[in-house]
Amino acid sequence: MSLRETEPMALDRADIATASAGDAAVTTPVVTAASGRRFARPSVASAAGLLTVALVTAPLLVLVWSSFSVSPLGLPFTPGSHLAVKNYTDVFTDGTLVKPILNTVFFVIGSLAVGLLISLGLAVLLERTNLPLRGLFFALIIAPVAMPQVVAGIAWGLLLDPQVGLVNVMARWLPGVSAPGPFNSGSLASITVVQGFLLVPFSLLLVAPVVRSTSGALEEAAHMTGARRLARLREVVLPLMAPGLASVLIYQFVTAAQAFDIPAVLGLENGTKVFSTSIYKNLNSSSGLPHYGVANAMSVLLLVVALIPMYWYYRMIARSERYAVVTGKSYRRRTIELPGIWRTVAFLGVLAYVVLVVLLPLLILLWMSTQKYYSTPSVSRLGDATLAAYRRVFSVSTFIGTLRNTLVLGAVAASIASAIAVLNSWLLLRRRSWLGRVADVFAFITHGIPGVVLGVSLLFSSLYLGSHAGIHLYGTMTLLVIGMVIVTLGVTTRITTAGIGQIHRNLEDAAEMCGAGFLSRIRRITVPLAAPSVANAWVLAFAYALSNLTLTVVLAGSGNRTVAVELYTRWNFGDVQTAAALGLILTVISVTATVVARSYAARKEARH
Amino acid sequence: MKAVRLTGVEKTYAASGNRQPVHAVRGVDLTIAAGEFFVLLGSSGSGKTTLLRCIAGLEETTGGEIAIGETVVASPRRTVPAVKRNIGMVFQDYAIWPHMTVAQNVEFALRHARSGSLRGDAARKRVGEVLEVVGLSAFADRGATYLSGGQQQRVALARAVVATPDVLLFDEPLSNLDARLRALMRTELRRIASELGITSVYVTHDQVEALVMADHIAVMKDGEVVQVGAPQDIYRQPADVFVAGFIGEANLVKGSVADCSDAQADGHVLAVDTELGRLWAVSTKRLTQGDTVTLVIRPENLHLADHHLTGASTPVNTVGGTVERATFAGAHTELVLSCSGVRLQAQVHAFEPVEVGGEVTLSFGTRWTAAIPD
Amino acid sequence: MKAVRLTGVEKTYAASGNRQPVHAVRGVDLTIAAGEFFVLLGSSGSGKTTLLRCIAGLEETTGGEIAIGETVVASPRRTVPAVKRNIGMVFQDYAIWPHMTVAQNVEFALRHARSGSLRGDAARKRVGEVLEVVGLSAFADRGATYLSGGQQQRVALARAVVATPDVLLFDEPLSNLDARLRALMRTELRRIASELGITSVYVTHDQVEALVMADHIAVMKDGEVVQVGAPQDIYRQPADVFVAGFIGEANLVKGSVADCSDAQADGHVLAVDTELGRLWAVSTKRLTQGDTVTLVIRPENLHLADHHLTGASTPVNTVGGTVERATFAGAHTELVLSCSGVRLQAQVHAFEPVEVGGEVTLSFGTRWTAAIPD
Amino acid sequence: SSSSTSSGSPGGGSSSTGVAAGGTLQDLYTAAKQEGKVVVWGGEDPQELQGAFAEFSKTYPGLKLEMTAVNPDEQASKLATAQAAGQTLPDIIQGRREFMPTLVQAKLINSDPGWAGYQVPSNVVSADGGLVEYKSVYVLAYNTNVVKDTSTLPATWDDLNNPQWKGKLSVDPRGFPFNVLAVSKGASATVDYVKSLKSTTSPAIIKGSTAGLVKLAAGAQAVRPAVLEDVKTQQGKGAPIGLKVPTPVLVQDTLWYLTSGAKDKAAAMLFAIWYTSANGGQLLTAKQDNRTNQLPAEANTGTVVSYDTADKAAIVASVTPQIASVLGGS
Ligand SMILES: Nc1ncnc2c1ncn2[C@@H]1O[C@H](COP(=O)(O)OP(=O)(O)OP(=O)(O)O)[C@@H](O)[C@H]1O
Ligand SMILES: Nc1ncnc2c1ncn2[C@@H]1O[C@H](COP(=O)(O)OP(=O)(O)OP(=O)(O)O)[C@@H](O)[C@H]1O
Ligand SMILES: [Mg+2]
Ligand SMILES: [Mg+2]
Repeated sequence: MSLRETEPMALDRADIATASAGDAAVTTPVVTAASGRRFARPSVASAAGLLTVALVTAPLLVLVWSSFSVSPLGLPFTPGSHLAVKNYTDVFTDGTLVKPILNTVFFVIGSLAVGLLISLGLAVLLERTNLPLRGLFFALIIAPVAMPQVVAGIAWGLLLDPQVGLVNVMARWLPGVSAPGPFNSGSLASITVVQGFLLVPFSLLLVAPVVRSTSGALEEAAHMTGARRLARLREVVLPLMAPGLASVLIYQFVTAAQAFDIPAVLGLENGTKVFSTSIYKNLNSSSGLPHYGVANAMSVLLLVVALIPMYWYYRMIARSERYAVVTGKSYRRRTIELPGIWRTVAFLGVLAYVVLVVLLPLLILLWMSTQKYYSTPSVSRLGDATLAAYRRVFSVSTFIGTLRNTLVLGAVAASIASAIAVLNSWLLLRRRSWLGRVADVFAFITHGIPGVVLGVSLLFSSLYLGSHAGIHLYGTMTLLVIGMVIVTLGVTTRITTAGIGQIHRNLEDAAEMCGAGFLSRIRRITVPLAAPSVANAWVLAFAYALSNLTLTVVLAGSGNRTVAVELYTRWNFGDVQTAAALGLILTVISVTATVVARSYAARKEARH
Repeated sequence: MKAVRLTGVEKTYAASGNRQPVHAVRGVDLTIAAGEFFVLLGSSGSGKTTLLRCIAGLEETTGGEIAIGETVVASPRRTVPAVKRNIGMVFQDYAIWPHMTVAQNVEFALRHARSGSLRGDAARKRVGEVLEVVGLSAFADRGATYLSGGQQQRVALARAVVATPDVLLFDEPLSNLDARLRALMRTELRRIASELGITSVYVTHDQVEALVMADHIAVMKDGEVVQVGAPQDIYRQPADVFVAGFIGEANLVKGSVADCSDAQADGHVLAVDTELGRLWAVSTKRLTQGDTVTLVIRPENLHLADHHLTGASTPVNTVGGTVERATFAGAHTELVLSCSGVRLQAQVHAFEPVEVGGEVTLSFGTRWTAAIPD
Repeated sequence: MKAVRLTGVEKTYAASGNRQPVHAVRGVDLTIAAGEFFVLLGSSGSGKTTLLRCIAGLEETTGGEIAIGETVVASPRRTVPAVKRNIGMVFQDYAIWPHMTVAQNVEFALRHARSGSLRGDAARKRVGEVLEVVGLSAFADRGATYLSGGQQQRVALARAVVATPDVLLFDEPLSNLDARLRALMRTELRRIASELGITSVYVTHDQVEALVMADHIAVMKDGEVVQVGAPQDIYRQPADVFVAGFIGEANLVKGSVADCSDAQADGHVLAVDTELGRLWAVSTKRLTQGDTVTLVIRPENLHLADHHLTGASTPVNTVGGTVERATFAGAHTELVLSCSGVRLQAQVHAFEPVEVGGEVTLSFGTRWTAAIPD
Repeated sequence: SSSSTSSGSPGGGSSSTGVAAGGTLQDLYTAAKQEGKVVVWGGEDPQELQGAFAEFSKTYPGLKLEMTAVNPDEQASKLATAQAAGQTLPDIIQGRREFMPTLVQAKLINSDPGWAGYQVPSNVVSADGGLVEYKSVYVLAYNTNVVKDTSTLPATWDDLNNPQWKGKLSVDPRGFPFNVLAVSKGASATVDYVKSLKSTTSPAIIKGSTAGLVKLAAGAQAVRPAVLEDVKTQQGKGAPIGLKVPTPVLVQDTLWYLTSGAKDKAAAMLFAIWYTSANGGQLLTAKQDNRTNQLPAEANTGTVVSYDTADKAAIVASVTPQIASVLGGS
């Protein structure tokens, strides 16, 4: 009897082995541990991983240490300080925290819902339909990434003020609506929605690739079964995008949980407090001395809460990569042809969003910067517009130096962060070493530490280094660069990991077989191929470094003034006009950088 | 089980950016009989997938008409969307939904079937039956990603047929599998399609796959159908040099007609003068003296002269040559020979004693030598 | 051009998570002679790629020793990293860098060559030469993505050989190409490898590819080498049932030895009693009466009885049977026959007049029937 | 920006290393030149401080200024932070009295640098060792478009607690100026007052003088307590803001303090003395920021309340967090 009959089974078994081999080989990161599999140990990448860990560990240690430190002055490291859990018991027994925590829950869930739903909708419209002007809309929608959050908060406060807010004034043109309101800038609902808006640009950047790369074939397969639109969406499309969306969700969950600027600028006015503003309260105590211990204990707790979904997040991305493998290579992106009327409706919807959410705050800034004192925008005041603030800005001899500092800070920090991110991603994806995963987690952790707290921790670290190791960083550009690198590592690593994950490993192996050393491979092969995502990472880090006020203000000394600090100072000394002008200048610089980098990235993408 | 009729089907992808419009399908007329297994064969970029997707309704035609049974599903006036056509489709990369089990994949299709959705026990029973047919009963509850390529392909098939579609479409379903599995699945797919009796349209660029599986083959080139016919007809009497070369290995020898007989069982017998001397061949058309033709001589029909030719009722061609290369290929040996300066390929049985550099005489039957008019 | 010697090479992927450790390569001993074309053949997951990557230095061995020429490149004590081994490699998906032109791809390899980097005019000249060899001179300045699969493969080859490596490795380089291009590139690759005279190790799961290209083949299974030999030897005298089935189509018939001759040119001639009656076969080993064996009868060696068997010096086996199915496959017709209840596959020339349901007598030569002791 | 109060008090006696216990300013200058520089943490607009230093250098050339901008209410924390981390401290800082007890206790501040030995007017020298840089008078700023009838404006701070201002008042969450009011009113009475004010008027809590005045000018609120000089600055730009000085007149001082281990003590003292002298820095600040260390004419409307003694400063220090927590600020 021929053995032929029994062969199918044998084959299937062999085949299953391949399926899993495929999984292991392509699926990459996170899942498989895998021993130091390669010897040509590229020490540069390991160094980057170690550097990441070190960069994050320093402020993290200070944070945790001081959360247990109790001292008469409320400061860690002072004579008379000792370790105790008092700060934590203080937090847990502080009844006034209940309301802020409940507010935070609402705020986080609400702003995530607003931010992610809008991003998802926009992503679908911009990536998958025949909507006109998609490219322009995309650039405009992500532009606010570059606006300092505090500035955005002030602009929104002025837009939504119940008495004189422009939005309210316009809303009152409708019959039956009268002052105050209808919107109240300080209400929990308002800060939630505004925070949601502020989450959109970055969410869109993260969601767009998910929406773009969901396999067309898998959707078409659902078409062919005769399933209706809703069933397809619910049972096929959304579950397929789930891992990708979940990772965005968790990332932005952390963003929202520690978001400080909007609740502080808008919420305080109405007495609406959230957890992060409560942390801030302890840092800027009215007794004049900060309660670092308590603030840090609260930050640690916040971090722990943020870390829980991170665990889930890592499992999720591991799984999503497995999904990605299955979708295969030859997919065609299905463009959803919107029927005429819906195309118009969608177009008007996106246009309205852009005008209301993107352009209005910018217009408010422009208005503030051209009026000697602020009044609600009106035609009658248009005649009083003056460019004096801009003249003033550029006439100050030190401004060019400050601007240069800022640009250098942005460029250097973005470059270093992107470089480390590329190496970290490489460690994670190619070496699959524990170091890669640890570095990835650490890079993410910085995202979970509220900016102020991180700033203070960094400050302590630098001062400590100064007094104990003779490395004087406080007040230098170097410290600011380090700070910005730390806060942007999480974002950049996410982006480069996604980008490098799409480059087949063989392309690097091929270079290795050509005798190219590790750095040559990274420089000549990996980075050029991942150029779009590296460019994205760079520009985000750049915009972030430019627009970040919290860290710059905390870490600024006389030697490292930046435009953001200048802005803060001008504002503090009542020079609203100049502060607004500076805010606008920062935004314009960042938007320009974003547009240039994205069009460069798009060109690259078109090429291969 | 319905027939599919295509009349002048066109599909042009509009120009975009600095890219010219692409005429992916140009005026295709085809009639696919109810219940048959029809293969679209063509090289990469010839428009096979596009045509198949037009039938599926995943792509909108830009001209012509497609009818399934009596229903016109695509015409300039009206297009029935894919979800409303009762068609099953198997994709090249299987397109199994990774977040469902095998059974759920199949059941999804059943639940949304155009022919009326089945649920509950009835659905479970039907899913069980179909998984039985494709031999996956044991895997019903396994996550769809934990399957081998061949198994995934069978899930895709089960999903496509579970709701008893009128037509079943395949887009290179086997091209991601390795050689042996491919051979196996070929037979499997064909068996299941026959058992179910569904009209099937199957896209491939592998000519052996086409020959082995098809009732009829349409050979496509640059968006057009260049020949339609049964496998043997296409193999033996290719319509042109392109088809001849595409459907199998072929030695092409040019020549001019010296004489042409009346039609016989195999067509017209020709005497053709070539570089190899006068050769005999058959042609479907009557040709006149002086016409230039290309002779198609398949390597497996070139025999070493002492070989006994069964069934050769017509004159036998013989040419002498030198063996330039002999490559053992298992089931046969591939020879490259030089005959009067013309390089010929031959496939001979591995036990034939051939020596590289040796002189041999080759013979090949008239019936097996097709003449294609230029 | 150096020899490659593997001694007891092991590669175990460490356990991770809830996953067992994988013993991908288990104690492989191989000697690959300088300048030869050596093929690693095995099914999916058999460890071919892993072994190849160990030779390349892309994977660290967990045991055993690899030497290239006189140099030990991998051993428990010392490992030479890939960038330091002078090895060229061609990948399954070509791995052409899409952001460079054809010439830049090749030049990159030259620039980093271990044998001393070349730059400027000298480099340009060398790149030109190599592109000439692979027939891509006209495409030097084309972006690497604007090439067809076959062309990309040739770029990959040019890149791998430009720095005159000691050894050239191929990992299923043709599996992404379509059938016709595959056949073409097979010859091309082999020609170029011969011309350059580089020791080559070639991984494939396609047995025809292996048979056609190899000087020697190592058949792998579950991380072990089960047989090494010249193509004909492996095809004719497979070491076991697995190899028999893997290296080509095979009818396997069990039986017990009734008689065994002394060694002759083809080995020992046996008389074997099977369900098909007494058959004659050859064996490399001497067997004694009563030993159970499996006979390997290749479909292409089964002939319709009136067929003349050239070179059949030993007794001829004949069996009667009924044709169950006949499938036209172009170069031949595939028959499925039922002989005394045993199902046999045969490949006959397409001009053989067979009818489904007809009775036929099949004959096959002793020399072509291998007996494998169980 | 923000700030401060009150009247001087006699300076203390002794001195510390390096600088003689007394002498002329020329002596101090001679010692300062040895030091070469002065390190300042100022709450000033850095540009203006630079301008002031340039002016200073006309009289006392050859010194260098190293300056960091630190708000007065952040001085204490930053100083403590820097000290905790072992960083070199500045020579001189700008601060307010309510923060000093802790800093003095922590030996960060020199509570008796020996101003008297250098003929500093006693009304400029504070009991806790500071030199009064400027006095801020709290006024009630109002939007002139919203409040048409100025007679409705409160004459006293108590009158502010009136339903008339419901939804029309904004206050700073950090508690001023009511913390100064506690000096005359008593701590618990003041806290009760703020509680009542909050429920009567539901004020908008806007942190920072700039943000508060911007919104006031825009008409978002009608009235807001603010320091006189900030209001004047806004008026200078043409903003529709008027001011009223309710009684009692609440005054807050902002002072220069020498740090304990000041490395450039002579230079620091010289600069502080120059800055607070009527014919030195005061000329400049009066012009630039409408502020000096003398009470302005607007303070003549009634009793002046300030916290120039340790006891009063302690009241302010203890009441501030209570008020802040009522208002929900930090
Ligand atoms: N969405 C599209 N837009 C523009 N051109 C397209 C599109 N899809 C396919 N084409 C073009 O249409 C032609 C036919 O493509 P099609 O995919 O139908 O070929 P195919 O025969 O299926 O090839 P393959 O064997 O490679 O799958 C090609 O030239 C291709 O580039
Ligand atoms: N990085 C890895 N980690 C763990 N196991 C692996 C890894 N790479 C391969 N394997 C396992 O090693 C075994 C051999 O894999 P390998 O890729 O060498 O097979 P192959 O013969 O090349 O198969 P194919 O023909 O599918 O390419 C498989 O069981 C596979 O699952
Ligand atoms: Mg196709
Ligand atoms: Mg492999």
